[in-house]
Amino acid sequence: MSLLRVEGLSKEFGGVHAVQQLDFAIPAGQVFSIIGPNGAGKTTLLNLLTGIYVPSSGRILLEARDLTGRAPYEYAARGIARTFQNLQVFFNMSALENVMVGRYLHERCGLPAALLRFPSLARAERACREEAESLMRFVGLGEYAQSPSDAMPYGALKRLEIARALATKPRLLLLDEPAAGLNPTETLGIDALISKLAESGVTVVLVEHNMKLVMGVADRILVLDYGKRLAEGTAEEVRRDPKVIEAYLGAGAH
Amino acid sequence: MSAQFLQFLLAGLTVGAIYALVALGFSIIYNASQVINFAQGEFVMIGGMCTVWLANAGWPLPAAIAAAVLVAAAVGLALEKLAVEPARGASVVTLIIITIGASILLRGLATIVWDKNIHPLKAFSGEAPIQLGGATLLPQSLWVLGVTVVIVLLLSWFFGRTLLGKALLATSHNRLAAQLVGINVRHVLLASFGLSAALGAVAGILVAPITFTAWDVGVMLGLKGFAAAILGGMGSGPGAVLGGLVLGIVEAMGAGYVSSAYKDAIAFVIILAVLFFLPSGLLGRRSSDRV
Amino acid sequence: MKFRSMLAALAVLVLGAAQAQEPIRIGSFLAVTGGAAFLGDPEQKTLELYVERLNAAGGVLGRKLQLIVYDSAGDAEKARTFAKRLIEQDKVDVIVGGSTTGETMAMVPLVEAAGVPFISLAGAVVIVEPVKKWVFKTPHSDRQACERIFVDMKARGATKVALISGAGGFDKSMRAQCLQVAKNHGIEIVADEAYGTGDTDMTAQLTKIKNTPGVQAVLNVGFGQSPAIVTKNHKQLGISQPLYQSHGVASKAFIKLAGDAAEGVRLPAAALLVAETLPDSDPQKKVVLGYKREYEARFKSEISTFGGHAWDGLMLAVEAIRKAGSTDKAKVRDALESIRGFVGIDGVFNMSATDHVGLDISGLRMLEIRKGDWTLVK
Amino acid sequence: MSGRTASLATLAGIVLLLPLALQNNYYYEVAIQVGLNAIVCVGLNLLIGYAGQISLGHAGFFGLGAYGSAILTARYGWPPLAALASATAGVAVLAYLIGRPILRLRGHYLAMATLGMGIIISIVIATEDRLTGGPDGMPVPALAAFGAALSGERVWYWVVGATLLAAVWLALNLVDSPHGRALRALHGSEVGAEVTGIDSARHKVKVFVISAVYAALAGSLTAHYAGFVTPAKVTFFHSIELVTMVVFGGMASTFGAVVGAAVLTVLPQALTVFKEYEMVVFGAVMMLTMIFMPRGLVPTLALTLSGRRLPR
Repeated sequence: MSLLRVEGLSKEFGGVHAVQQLDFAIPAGQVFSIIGPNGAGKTTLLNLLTGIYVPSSGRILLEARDLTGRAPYEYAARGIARTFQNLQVFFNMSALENVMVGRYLHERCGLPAALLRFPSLARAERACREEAESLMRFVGLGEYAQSPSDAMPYGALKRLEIARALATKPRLLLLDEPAAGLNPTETLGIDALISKLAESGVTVVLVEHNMKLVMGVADRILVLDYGKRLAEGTAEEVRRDPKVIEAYLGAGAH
Repeated sequence: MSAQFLQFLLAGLTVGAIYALVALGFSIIYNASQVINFAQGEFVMIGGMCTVWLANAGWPLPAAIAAAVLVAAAVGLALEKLAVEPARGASVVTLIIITIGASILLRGLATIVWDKNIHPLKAFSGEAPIQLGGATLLPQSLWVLGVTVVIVLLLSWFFGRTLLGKALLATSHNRLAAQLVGINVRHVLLASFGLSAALGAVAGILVAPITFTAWDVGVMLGLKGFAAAILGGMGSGPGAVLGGLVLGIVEAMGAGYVSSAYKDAIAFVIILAVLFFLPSGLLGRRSSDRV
Repeated sequence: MKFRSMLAALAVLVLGAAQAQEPIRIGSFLAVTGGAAFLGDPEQKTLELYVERLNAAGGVLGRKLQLIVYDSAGDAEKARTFAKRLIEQDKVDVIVGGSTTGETMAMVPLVEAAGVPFISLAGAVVIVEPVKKWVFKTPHSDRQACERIFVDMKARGATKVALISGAGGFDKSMRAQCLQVAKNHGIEIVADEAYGTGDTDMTAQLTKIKNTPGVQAVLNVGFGQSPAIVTKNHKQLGISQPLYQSHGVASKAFIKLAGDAAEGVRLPAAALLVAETLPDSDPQKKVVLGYKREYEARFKSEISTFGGHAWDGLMLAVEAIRKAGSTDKAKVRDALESIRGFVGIDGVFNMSATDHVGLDISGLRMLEIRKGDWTLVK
Repeated sequence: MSGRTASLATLAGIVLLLPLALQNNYYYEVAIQVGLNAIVCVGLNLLIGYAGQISLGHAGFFGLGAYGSAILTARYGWPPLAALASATAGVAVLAYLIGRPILRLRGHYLAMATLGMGIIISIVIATEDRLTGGPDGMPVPALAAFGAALSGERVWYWVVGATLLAAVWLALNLVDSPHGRALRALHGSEVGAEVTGIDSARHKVKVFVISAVYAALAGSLTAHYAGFVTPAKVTFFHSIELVTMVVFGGMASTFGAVVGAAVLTVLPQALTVFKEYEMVVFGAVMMLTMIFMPRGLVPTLALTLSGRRLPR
């Protein structure tokens, strides 16, 4: 059964159709990739799938539960987490605190408990810190645990966002161009991390520009062009699709 | 249209035009630097006080006016050079506090250089009221309205046709891109402060014959100008003018038809109401997060 | 035994000498900056000028005067802190100050608790009604000003009055007093408009008044630049009913600001403004003329009645200290309360246990502005 | 956490030892004012410094607390503690109702809206003189607790000192909890916070209400302590003064808020020696501090002491 289903999804901005009539389903436990040339509507689609944009029409269903029109935090509460192409790190906090924020949904704590610092909260905070540390080690940032986030290199910040997203214990993790701006060695590292994520059972949606990365790890690929679906299938199917070759690979194969 | 309504409208337009000039000053600096310059009202004060001072010293009025505008512009340039530029990179709130400090400093200087008295300035063309459909209007109000129209036209020419104006606009849209195409952003910033200060001074001079001038007139006019700029949409030139006029008219109508004690409160309630429905003001750029 | 008495004598001598050298401390807090600076500024100048002159003339009780002034900027909270500073830190003997009613009222509990004689320079009647043991004041109360105005209106046959007032403490207090005493004088308030501090145009309010049927006179209560704007707007709109202002505008600056529009405006004010034209028989003539000349010679700026309030405050304090023969606070207070027939700027003071202003309405002269100058209404 | 305990202990030590340096009631008066301002600033810092939401209207909440207490006790004869509690609770409700629509605005628009809110409150207070005494203010009965009236600077010093310590303790706890992290997160990136499951609107309103309660409480205490309230402390000047204290001391530093309140409360008292140059010096001090220490006193000093370079 599919984890996420999208029906007739459209988004327009003042007459510009950024996303048009998309229908697709993301099976649980897979790496699902969305690719397309610049301006194809990839990021818009991601913003729709996380509630940042409200669709002009269509529906978004997570396991048959309709999330259309809900706020981003409600998407997160249902188990959808994401990273950003334009980093949205909390630069006013340390790296570890960034990841601890990700635990927000799972640390139920009332305002009185927070203000008076009940002993139960102190215990929960210790657990939260430990879990955040272990997540940082998982994404390969063990050395940065105590760093202020604004002193970290770009590649590390990308991993930091992944760790923060993982801290929400997502069922669906959306990665927006995790390799953009990284050098080949760093890209390989991210590649490995995504595989590791997939093995851990999280369903991953990978939005990418970097074809090599996608072809290597994706189970299924959705190709967008001008906001519309161009093709969908396995890596092999997509690679052979003449429309894809013409619109995307043909134009900028590398 | 009753004579009473017309009278309220004329009063509102005159005051509104002054608010508009102050609001334009806010917007120009904001566009170039993202700074809300809370010392904007002090330029208004400097314009008025300096003109009065020079006129009392025997200068002919036009010369006194020109000199006062230049003095205010020089203070504006100094403010940018000495206070805003060294603090570049600081947070917006920090910059706001710096300009608040500057406004206190300038007011303090005004009490020392000049005095704490309230001063009149002779109206430019007499005090004989002009009858207009049952309402009356002072010639000075015509000066206020006329000069405001001329300044708005000049500004639209400046931003639309001149290189410096276009550079200012470009910087406001995207500072980095402006820098990349070879615009000297530092000069643009400097120019914006000078221009805003001059505009504020003109407002202060125009209004002085109607409302007098003193070391602390900038406080309320600065506040109203800021309110007008926000109402119209911060950074929008037409918005600043519209915001100023709307604010002036709302105040006059509120005082005339509702309650004169609550007229300022009425104006702020309306501003709040507008912001609830149009969170970027009447003509402000609609912002959307790019993520 | 002998040694002991010698020691005692020596102690008296030393202490006495120390006492002689110890200056009399006069504390003050004034609105030297802020919206009421035109009050605080002449008040401060007056206090400084006359403390200097009193010291040049040998001081009081053989002791020098020391003046300590703080700028409260008209802020009651600051005034309270400075009052505490004067009482606790500077240990002043008497306080003369408080440009505005708000400042004054905020510190009344302090002086009452500490027992320091305090002469306020503010106008509202609440300062001295009910009588507070340690609190006195020099200006006429706003209620008296209202009464003086209404008497004059009545004499001119105007009984239907439109009121317009500002948002400041002075304005609102006097407005309330005028509304209260109007009936006693057969005056009916038919319009009651208001404007804000720093407002630049009052034509809207005045248009409403103009269109109110039956108005026979307009009274504006306020100070600062607003009354001048009201006066100009009154003329601009061609309102034919006479305009009255309060004693809050009793300085030449008002005439200068309002210009031609001030012609015909009436207001109640102290004799100071018409010092030269007072008949020689007037008991106040010598005092007010002396103050006017000294002030204007020193500061090259025109006197206002506000500085006059400070002159009265300082001189009443000095008079009380002389009468008491010491700076003992209780004695000075009692002396203040017993002052009779003291000729000051604001009038002739006759203090009593029930009246801590001691002025009657006759000290307020009704003036009319003619040809850019004050003239006494006969 | 040790950092929190240490700074709280330091502050407690200062509050305990300060009376040794206070020679007379005037010094106590200034100390009490520092404490009262600091309480407002600690709350305001939660809103501005941590959650990144500006407010130029908090003097309004301060004023409503002060006048709420004043009117309920003086006009309706309520017991002062009940008045204090009701005024504070009333402000909380009001802040909640205003907060929802107002906090949808951002940046300068939020600044304007809060400024307008504060001005509307101050106009109402100054105009409704039958209830509030108008611009000249009104007297307020002394605070009585357990049958004894609190009076005298020395008693009030301990009342305000204890309240300040409690206020700081609560604020430090909040900041170092999931709620505090949520606030700082939405300051860092609102979108980032939302997709992490944080309802930013709810959190903004929550911290707005908390900061309003801090201001109202300080307002109530000020009214009862001074025995008199005037609208001077409700004006937008005071709102701006409060924000200046927070920024001056250092945003997102609870200790900084206290230091900012202390410096800017004491400074005008110290500057009286400059006489007519007082305003000029005050303005210059403000400008120079913010130019050379844009992060505020405490964070800059902390960084310098820990030997780290200032990131710019």
